[in-house]
Amino acid sequence: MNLFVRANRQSPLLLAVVSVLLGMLVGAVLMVLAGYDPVRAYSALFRTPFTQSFDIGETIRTISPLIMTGLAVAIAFRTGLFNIGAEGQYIIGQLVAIIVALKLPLPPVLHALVAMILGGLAGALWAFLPGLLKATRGVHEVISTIMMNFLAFYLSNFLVRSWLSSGADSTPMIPESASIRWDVLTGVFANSRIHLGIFIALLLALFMHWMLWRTTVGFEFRAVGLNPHASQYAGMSVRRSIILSMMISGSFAGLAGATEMLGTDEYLTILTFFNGLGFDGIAVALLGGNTPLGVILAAVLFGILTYGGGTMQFEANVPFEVIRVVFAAIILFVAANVTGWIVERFRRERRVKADA
Amino acid sequence: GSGQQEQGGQQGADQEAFSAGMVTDTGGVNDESFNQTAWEGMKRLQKELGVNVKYLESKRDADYVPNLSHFAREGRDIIWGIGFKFENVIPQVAKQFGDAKFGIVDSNLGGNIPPNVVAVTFKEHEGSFLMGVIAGLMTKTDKVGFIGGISSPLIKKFEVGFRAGVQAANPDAEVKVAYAESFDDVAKGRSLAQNMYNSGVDVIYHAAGGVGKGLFNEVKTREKGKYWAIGVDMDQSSLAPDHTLSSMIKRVDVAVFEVTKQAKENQFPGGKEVELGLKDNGVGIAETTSKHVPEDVLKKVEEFKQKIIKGEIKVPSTEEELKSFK
Amino acid sequence: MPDLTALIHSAVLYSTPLILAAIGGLYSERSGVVNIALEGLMIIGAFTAAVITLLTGSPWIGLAAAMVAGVLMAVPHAVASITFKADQVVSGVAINFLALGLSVYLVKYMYDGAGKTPTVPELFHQVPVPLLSDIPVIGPALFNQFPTTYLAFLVVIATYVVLYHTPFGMRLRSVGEHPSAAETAGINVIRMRYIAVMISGALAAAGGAGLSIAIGSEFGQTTVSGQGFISLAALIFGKWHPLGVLGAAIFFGFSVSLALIGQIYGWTQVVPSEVLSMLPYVLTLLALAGFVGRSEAPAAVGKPYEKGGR
Amino acid sequence: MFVVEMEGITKRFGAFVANDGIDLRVKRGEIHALLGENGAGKSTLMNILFGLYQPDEGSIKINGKPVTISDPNEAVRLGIGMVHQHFMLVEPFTVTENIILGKEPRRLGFLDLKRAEEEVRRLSEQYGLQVDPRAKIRDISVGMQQRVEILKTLYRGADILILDEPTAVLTPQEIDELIEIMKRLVREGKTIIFITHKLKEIMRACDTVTVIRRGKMIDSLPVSETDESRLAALMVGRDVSFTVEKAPSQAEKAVLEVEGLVVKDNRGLDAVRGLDLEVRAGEIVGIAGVDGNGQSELLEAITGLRRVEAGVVRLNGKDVTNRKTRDILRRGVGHIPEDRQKRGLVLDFSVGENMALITYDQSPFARGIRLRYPEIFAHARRLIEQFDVRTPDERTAARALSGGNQQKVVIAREVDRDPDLLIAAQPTRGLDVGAIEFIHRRLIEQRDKGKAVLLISLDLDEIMKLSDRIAIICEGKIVGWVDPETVTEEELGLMMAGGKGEGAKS
Ligand SMILES: Nc1ncnc2c1ncn2[C@@H]1O[C@H](COP(=O)(O)OP(=O)(O)OP(=O)(O)O)[C@@H](O)[C@H]1O
Ligand SMILES: Nc1ncnc2c1ncn2[C@@H]1O[C@H](COP(=O)(O)OP(=O)(O)OP(=O)(O)O)[C@@H](O)[C@H]1O
Ligand SMILES: [Mg+2]
Ligand SMILES: [Mg+2]
Repeated sequence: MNLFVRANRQSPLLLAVVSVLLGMLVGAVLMVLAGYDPVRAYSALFRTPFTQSFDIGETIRTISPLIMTGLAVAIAFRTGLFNIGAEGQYIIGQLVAIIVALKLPLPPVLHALVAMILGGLAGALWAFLPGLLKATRGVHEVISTIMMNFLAFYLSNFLVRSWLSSGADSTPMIPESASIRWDVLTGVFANSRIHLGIFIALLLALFMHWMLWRTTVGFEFRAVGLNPHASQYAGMSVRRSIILSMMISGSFAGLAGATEMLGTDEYLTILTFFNGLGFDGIAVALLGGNTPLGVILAAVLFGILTYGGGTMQFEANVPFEVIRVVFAAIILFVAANVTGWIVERFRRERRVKADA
Repeated sequence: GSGQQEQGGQQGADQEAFSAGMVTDTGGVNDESFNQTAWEGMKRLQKELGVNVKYLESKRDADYVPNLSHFAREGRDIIWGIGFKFENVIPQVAKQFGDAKFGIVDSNLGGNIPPNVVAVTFKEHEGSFLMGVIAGLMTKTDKVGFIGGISSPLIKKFEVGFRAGVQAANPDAEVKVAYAESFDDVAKGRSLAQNMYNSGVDVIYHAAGGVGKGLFNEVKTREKGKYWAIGVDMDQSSLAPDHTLSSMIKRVDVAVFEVTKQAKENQFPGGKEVELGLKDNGVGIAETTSKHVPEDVLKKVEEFKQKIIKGEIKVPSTEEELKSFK
Repeated sequence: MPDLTALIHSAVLYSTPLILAAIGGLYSERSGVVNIALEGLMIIGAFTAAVITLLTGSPWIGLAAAMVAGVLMAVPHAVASITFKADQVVSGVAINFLALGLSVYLVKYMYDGAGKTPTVPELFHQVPVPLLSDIPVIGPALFNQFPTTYLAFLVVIATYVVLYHTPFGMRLRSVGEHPSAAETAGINVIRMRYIAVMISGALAAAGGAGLSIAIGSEFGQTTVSGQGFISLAALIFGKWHPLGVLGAAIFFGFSVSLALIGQIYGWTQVVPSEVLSMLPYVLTLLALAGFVGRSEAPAAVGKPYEKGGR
Repeated sequence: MFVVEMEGITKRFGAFVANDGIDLRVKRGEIHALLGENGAGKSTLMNILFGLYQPDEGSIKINGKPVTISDPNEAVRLGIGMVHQHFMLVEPFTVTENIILGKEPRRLGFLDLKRAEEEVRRLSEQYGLQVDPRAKIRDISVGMQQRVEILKTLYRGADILILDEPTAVLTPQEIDELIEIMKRLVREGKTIIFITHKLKEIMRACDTVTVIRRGKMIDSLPVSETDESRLAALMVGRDVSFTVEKAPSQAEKAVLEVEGLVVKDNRGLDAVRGLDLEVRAGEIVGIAGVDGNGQSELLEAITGLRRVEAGVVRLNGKDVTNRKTRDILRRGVGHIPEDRQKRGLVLDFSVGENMALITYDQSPFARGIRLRYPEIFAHARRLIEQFDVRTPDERTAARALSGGNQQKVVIAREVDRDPDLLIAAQPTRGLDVGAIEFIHRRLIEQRDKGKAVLLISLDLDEIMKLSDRIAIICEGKIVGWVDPETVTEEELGLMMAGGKGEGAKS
């Protein structure tokens, strides 16, 4: 883990820019080989998310849950935990949000707020068990969170079918009172489904920054993540940190699910498979070097690629999947620290020599 | 080259030709199921009526709205959302783009259909009933099976109709029902099929998307003339030509074709639910059925079909209705 | 009650791809390289097997090609995480993206925009092993299976032998436990890790091939759908030991089968099928919490090796 | 005549010159000592000889022939074997497996473990090493592990053996045995390069000594022509005092009382078996013992890091058995853990953060849950000054500091909390003379302030120099108390070994 923290520390901007360019080059080569026109493809890709206010709105909407799941994964990483379970926590977040929205009549604003908070708490709860198992039984969080993903999936389908839907394959729409769309925003962005989730995502990023670097809890998380032995010797409770960090991570993913439910989808269907936001969150977190700002930037990049990729497919006939290849290549280039060897040369000259 | 190049008309086609757009659900256009069938209908529109057609695939559920909006802003005359998953987004988008016409397949929007939307549904239970009749009459062991994908009210319609058909044709036969809780996991489909056959079942009907592939892969390896599969949505006999009794066909292509044609002729049935059953040729039996199903059985099936069309038999579509059936 | 032969048969059928992929992961992780990329390697295997079988009409060629493709797909993971010392988790996640993107991209390119390949007509079939398949109960369960299943059994046995009874295996383990010790004993740590990661590519891809040309008959973006992650879980559950991994994968396959087959015997009258489907995951969690507990990873796993590092 | 000739060897790490034009000549059949302070460049030089590093300048001749040693394989081919300072043993492997690794006997392509075991047994007998070929490394003592390392080189047919600080972890008896083994090896025609900074051992065992200071070769001379104080002066570059001055202890009331303590180790076996111990205010109690006799478990039990199965731990009269670590530390226990990099520091944290690693959530470093970095760094600046920590600033990562300065960070943190009981485990392991003197002075200072100090060290010199009383630990019990003024190293060693010969232990 230290490695990419370190990798991102040394000249992160240069590395990011070079990696993005190289990644796009890989994509272009792939397109040329298959006989597509990369110039047209990329211009479609990068033009759409920015030109029309509707598309800007939708791009932002695409970005906001990515920020949240990205932060979720990042915060766990900081404590040395690999939360593959953001996917399941996301599902539980949206499930509980819709339950509150449909089954708990509350006045506007309060309704949305309660649905969101309970969705976040549900995500935290879903992450609590893997945290507890890790802390008390040493069960590897990778296995337990994978299992929890599937449990969330089936639970959601069961409840939608048996309790939340009215004979159809999806729940009714949530009432207006639980929606987190905001007329002003919707208006500005030409009826796109942009919603307050983006602000929540940014708030969470701020919160994460504050918590990690400005509070004693964050101090513990980071210490435990970097060296659990020393943390224990210093009297910190490694178990508590593991459980707490998993729960905060889960609550972020749960909030992602809740805000998507209350803002974007506004209803829940029977799931046919994972929608992948949790897994995408892993990539976003890693590309963002597990820092809040890095996660935001990575989510923006990923969101633009994802949303613009749709138009690219439409206008240049290039299969959308090339976007995944581009993104994978970017991650690989960043992880392998392509610019590192240049930087390394300069660094060697400046190596700290304290004594002497 | 990709599928889209042939359709010409790269840019928005609001001028001369009548234009139609189709948004797939996450299954994609070549799902060997309703998206693909719908696209067949679109292609026929292009060929026979010169309609400018185009499709957009959705990567995840959140893509439906942007994809539909995309076509609407392009000024396409009618825009289809294929699959029940569109049931909540179609009304939203339809409201936003009041001038465009929309169609949705597989959902009646809970009865609240906006004036610029047509909702097409199918009486899958009716088609499944006939599959049940075939299965009930063809089984030698008096045991038949049903494999469902993810439990949902829609898939339940298939199951219930099938069970009713079996019951009507062969009251002694037992129906074993299992759900894979997946539409993708072939291994589960294969396990289920294997175990059903091993437990004495000799005919299995599925409504399980990709999981159904497991059924065909399994039946193919078994003794010919003894073990049978029944396909769904489109004629699936090519998957196991010697082992497929029949397929319950959902004529999404017919629906898309007919409704679009109506729209072109300014007879768009906006605000209405178009429910297509046996009577409307919206669901039916695959033509290849005669290959393995003997004449007398086919005659029986035809009899039931006529009774359903005439309304003499009302095929149940839920567990409750099944209880009171006959 | 479902009969035991059927249950075991189905469990083995279901777990075959998991076994192959997890054993693949075992090679990589025993050498000290984390392999989150199993999912992607399975995807590339499933893809290549389907396409090549469609082209050549031979599932054997399809399987071989899949394994070659798996090796090739593992190379970027090896280069990034071994040579460039990238974080192994990051690199693995990237491979998963790469494999899914590349394979579906190619499918769409090759098959006219289709999201999946056409149905493969020439599949592997279940073939009984003479004599062995006549053993009561377990004979038909274990020895009337796909060639990929026999491959999986062989791979488990071979891996056990290789790991504990050959110089190569001992070196591999030493590299994952204490790379500097291995280096001073004259073992080329970097090369061992490359080899191990490439073996893991071949085996995981073979597992993926099982999904597209044995059990299933096509490749689409949902063909693998998470089985690589389950394999990873089986690897950890099985404590990085070939027999443990075999047990873990079969345990998982067994509980999946129980949940499926139970339905045929009317269990859904009592339990909704979604809840029944939770069984394998709940059982795994219980097993981990109850009996298995802490698993000790190879000591050097996840750490990039620096020659002469301190 | 010379088996090894290294000439003008220079090795740089970045801008840092670890070896600066070093010459080394080793005669056949001698035991050649390589002497130098920590970080002088001894290991680096030997790693070059063993092919792990390539020199930036200089040349090597083996048996008079110029060679290029590109990797350890090449070194082995030239008959060079190395026992590393940090053992290169694979813990879950058996003795045999470790020895044959990389050069395995085969039958039909498979490992021939039977033949390997026989070979190991034969070699072991030939050189009187007495190891059990089937034991797992993690189950045998450090001394035994070292013999495995030696066997590894012999198995590969080494004629030139490099032993890098082999005695640092051994009891006096084990050291004697090792020296015996070395002499036997030389008799059998081997040549040995022996790295150490223990002058006594050089005087006892070696024929020639080469002294290295700060990467440069200072001198090379026959042992018979020198003495300990001259060597010390050569090594450090100034005269060194060998004694620590301290006033007699003014021990008062008991600060730490341990009664009937039983603790299990990681494998669930009893590591501490009914141990009694008392440390009083104003004294330093040293615990002497062979590594792995329950020392670590004892400390962990006292500090709440490991469950106490039976018995009591009292601090200032209050029962703290099985309390949380934090609680115990807050009640006035300071702990300098034995492995600073693993247990004492978060290497990627800044020096400042490390200095607040225990007190970060207390005033003035935190208000509520809010951290106050300015206070943390101000505090760190004060300690850096006070403890003479050589670091660019308080924001530098602890990782970038030298070992000695890393240890100073830990000590500053613990001493600054002014604990009633200060536990120091291996406080000077791997440090150079200057740093050692500094740390010793600090420990005595604490004692003189009326604090209790519990010292655990494998370095008997250190124990004897600092302690007011010495407790000997063996197999999880205190088997005796001795007075450092009167006891001899030999007596101590015997008690540490529990009367049993080392060979019997496995
Ligand atoms: N791989 C490396 N990278 C950077 N610096 C190194 C490396 N290896 C050694 N050094 C530095 O070179 C110097 C010499 O180290 P070396 O290990 O040779 O010392 P030594 O004489 O063996 O000391 P000790 O008695 O502690 O073993 C030290 O200052 C050390 O920090
Ligand atoms: N990873 C590193 N990054 C930067 N500098 C390093 C690193 N490792 C060692 N150094 C530098 O190399 C020098 C030698 O380190 P080393 O730990 O070997 O010191 P030393 O000579 O043994 O001193 P001490 O007696 O204090 O242990 C130090 O000045 C240290 O700052
Ligand atoms: Mg050294
Ligand atoms: Mg040092």
